[in-house]
Amino acid sequence: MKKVALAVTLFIGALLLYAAKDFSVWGHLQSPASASPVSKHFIADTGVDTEVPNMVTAVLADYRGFDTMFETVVIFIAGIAIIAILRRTGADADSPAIQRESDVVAEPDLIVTNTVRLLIPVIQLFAFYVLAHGHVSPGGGFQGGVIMGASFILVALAWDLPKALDRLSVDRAIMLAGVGILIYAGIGLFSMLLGGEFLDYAELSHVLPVSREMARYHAMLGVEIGVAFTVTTVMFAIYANLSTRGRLEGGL
Amino acid sequence: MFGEEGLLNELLVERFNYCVYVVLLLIGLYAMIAKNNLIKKLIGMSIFQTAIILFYVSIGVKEGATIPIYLAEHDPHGHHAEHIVHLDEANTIDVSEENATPLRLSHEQDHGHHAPRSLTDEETLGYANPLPHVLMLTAIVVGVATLGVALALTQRIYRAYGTIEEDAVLAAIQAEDAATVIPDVLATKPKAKKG
Amino acid sequence: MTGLALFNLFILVFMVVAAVISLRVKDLLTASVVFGIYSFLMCLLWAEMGAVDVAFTEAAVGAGVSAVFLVATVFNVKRSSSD
Amino acid sequence: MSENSIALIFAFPLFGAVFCALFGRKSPNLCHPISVASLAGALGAGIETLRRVIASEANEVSYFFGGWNADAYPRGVGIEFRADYLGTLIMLVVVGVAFLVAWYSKLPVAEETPEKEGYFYSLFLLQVTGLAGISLTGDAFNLYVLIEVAALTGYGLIAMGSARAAAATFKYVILGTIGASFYLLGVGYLYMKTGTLNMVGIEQFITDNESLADSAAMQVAFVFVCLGVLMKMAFFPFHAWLPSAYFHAPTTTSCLLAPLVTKVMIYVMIRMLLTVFGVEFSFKNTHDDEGNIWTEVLPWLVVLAILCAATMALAQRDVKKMLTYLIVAEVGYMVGGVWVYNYYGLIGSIFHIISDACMTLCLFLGVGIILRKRKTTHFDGLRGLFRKMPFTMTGFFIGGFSIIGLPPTCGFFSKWYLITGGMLAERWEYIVALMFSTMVMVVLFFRLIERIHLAVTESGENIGHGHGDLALPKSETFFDEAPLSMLIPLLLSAGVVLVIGVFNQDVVNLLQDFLEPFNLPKGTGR
Repeated sequence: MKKVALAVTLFIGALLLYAAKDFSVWGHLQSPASASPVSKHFIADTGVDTEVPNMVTAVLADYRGFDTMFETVVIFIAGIAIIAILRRTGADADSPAIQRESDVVAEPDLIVTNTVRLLIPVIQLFAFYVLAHGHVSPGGGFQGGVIMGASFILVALAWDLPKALDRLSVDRAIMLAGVGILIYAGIGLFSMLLGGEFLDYAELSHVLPVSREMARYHAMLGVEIGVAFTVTTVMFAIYANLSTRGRLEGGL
Repeated sequence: MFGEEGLLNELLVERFNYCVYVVLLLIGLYAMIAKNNLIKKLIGMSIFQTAIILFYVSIGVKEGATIPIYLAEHDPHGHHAEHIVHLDEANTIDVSEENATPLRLSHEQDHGHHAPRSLTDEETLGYANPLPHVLMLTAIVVGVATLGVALALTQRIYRAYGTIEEDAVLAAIQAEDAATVIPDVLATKPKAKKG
Repeated sequence: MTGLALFNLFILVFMVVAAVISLRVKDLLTASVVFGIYSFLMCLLWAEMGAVDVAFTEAAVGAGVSAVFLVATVFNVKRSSSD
Repeated sequence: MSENSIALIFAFPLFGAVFCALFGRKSPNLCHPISVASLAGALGAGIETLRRVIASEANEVSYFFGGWNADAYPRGVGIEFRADYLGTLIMLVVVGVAFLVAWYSKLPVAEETPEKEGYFYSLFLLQVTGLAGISLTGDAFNLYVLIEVAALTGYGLIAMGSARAAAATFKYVILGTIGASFYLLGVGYLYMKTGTLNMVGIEQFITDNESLADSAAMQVAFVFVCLGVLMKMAFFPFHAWLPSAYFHAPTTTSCLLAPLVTKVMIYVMIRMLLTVFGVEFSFKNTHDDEGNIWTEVLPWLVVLAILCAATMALAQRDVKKMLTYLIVAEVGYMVGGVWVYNYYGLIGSIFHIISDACMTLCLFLGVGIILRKRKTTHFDGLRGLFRKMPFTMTGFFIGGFSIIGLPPTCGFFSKWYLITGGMLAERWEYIVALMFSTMVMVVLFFRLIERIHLAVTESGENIGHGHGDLALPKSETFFDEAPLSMLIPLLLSAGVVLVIGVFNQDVVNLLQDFLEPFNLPKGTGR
């Protein structure tokens, strides 16, 4: 196997280096990728089309919003697939070969829990900030969602999983993840029903008291919230399942 | 395009990022194929994917460009709104004059009705290309999703076979296959019918 | 060589080193943590290259959540690896 | 609403999947009706799309998500979905197959994956969303995202079964990720050289800049895209994951994945070759007079693939496992049909995607019923099945005859075009391989017929009444047909196999309209 792997690796490496001589110079301003009408349009007209200062957010949530919808769906799929793979049904018990040390039932450490108690509000506040401020600065629904999810994971790490599950059970997490997608796709569908194409947020200006551009701006915030819902809950659900081999009890 | 000795120089100095991306990609690929431990394979997989992301981000780099967020003077909601004169409701903007007299404040400026304008070609050169960044956000997400599912599979395999070494898992599977008896689903014993 | 290019070079070299270490070391927990370091270096590099959003995401996902997932799995399976 | 039919193809299964996940825990009985209904809606939207494509002047309909029209904005700013005859037909096959499988799935899902119905149907519908998206998307990166959607749902659907399935899936994850990442890398190189991700835009750029044909990066992009797609479709050296993954997967999963996943990836290859890189670049890009390395080498690989897979299929003693190897062989057929580089070969290849999806569906639905009745698909478990389940077995054998290539079925016509293409291109080795594997399939299915009708054991021992009499004992021949919810989809799929066979000319006409502009060689290719 090692020899096969080495041969494959060397072959691929040779191909990649062969192509490297054809690359445009590092950071060249007129390379086809940088000078193409598409990326020029993104840089020049994002402000006009959507009024969002952060071009990445605008491209992510509006121009290529369909991609991002499926990106959210991918996260959702990961959550569902992991639960489906790890959830135990009647017959499949652990292999006798596993001699896992009986679950360490350690008392939560005083210093750790108190520090975490102080940290979590800050983390969650920051998550909201990242989510809401994604139009103007780096960030957005996905990053905010991951940070939010991390705060739940932190609870599970500092105390134990049941304490975190009290706040957000796995079933509820998957439900909320579904709600996140419903928000995203729902905004898309709603703008379709208003007469545009799927995800054509500009049509929302028929129901919102704003211009077409600002309708895009606000709808983007809406879909980012949807993304954040899905990501937060799925990240936590994945952690909850992975850390306990699907039993959802005990700590790490 | 480049001389004989220029190639190495070019590869190592001007395209060092490209070279490192190739190296990381190969490290990841090798680990995915050759490593025996399932978790090592997955770490290799993540390295492999991040290498590709590094490549994409490298495409988006522009010499001397800033990050793809509008500077204050281009910001659709920023203070540029103050130095654009609204000639009429159709938002005609004299771009050539804007640089010459950047601070022509207009008194009837309404902050709710400012006009974001399209950037000139010259100005677009100042921002990095946002498209590869967007693509790679998606790719990172796909990467973590794949990693999560693969880790769940690893745990499932461990639960059933008690090991995460590939050869041991294969051996366990072969032993299981050898032990499987094909059940004769027909209740009747055919031989007995014969006489 | 400008300071930025030197910084770049520094990170690139360390990244390769981190990648190799995380794949060579036999203790999977160490491997996971070194993988987190690798991701963090990668995120620094991207931030330096102007891809702030990507860097932010990688910091949250690669160095944060991915590493936690790996650690969580390692705790639930064998900690040592044969290679 | 008609102008949004393309979006509805996705909206139906997407929302269906979310609802399945929402209600699956509380009321698992809702999931099956939701899936069937949403797929029926998608099928309706798909048929409407086909109608619009036929009615349109350019034989294609574009749909721009987010309203980023190509008229008002540069093409490629938003994400475009493009329905031409090729994509629309494949999409219809995907949605149609999924609809039949969803109908069929009520009992097997409840029995094989209890307590997980909600998750199962959710993944099932998202898989359909991904595959249907792949067949319509006009954006190279969006294609990657959708490939990953399909792949991740596939991992979940397969691994939901036994631990063996999980072990097989792990291999699939590794190979699938390498394949998808290679594709992504190829798209990266394409983007670097052309500056756009829109398929039309890329093709335009390549035709406008002839120097690109000699560019190393473009060639490497081509290699990586092809390599990635070949890996995803389980082409011969990369097929290791397929047989065991599909064999151990839950019944419904293998019924859905086996007919669709590999075929859709072949569609992706055709799409990339014809409408992204362009015929000129893909087939004629030669630096010397020797001809393109791909058109020279790949047909030989195809021959190897078909021969190996057919031989492996011959060695199996289990129907389901045998069918999984036949899939690998069929992949070889279709890849070969593309790479012999001939008009008829391509028609055959595309037509074979359609007919192979239908007949594989038919066979796997049949096998699913056998598995449910007999708890095994080993040859020994098949004895006397025809008397017990005459309708099931008839449906199953219609699929079998089609895969052999007997005339009234669609398999005959697609194979006919493949062979014509091979002959006109003078790729005799390909034809020999096709003939060989046809022979193997004849042997396999007649062996099955023997097992099912007569009282012989696997080793050929007579266990009937006496030496001359191979009839089964009475106790083994009572009528015991499959439940209607499983039988009707099977018979419908068998009907589709026959209908496509009878009306093959209509399908071929559509494909001819699609392929005509590409100026493929209609005579000898070398």
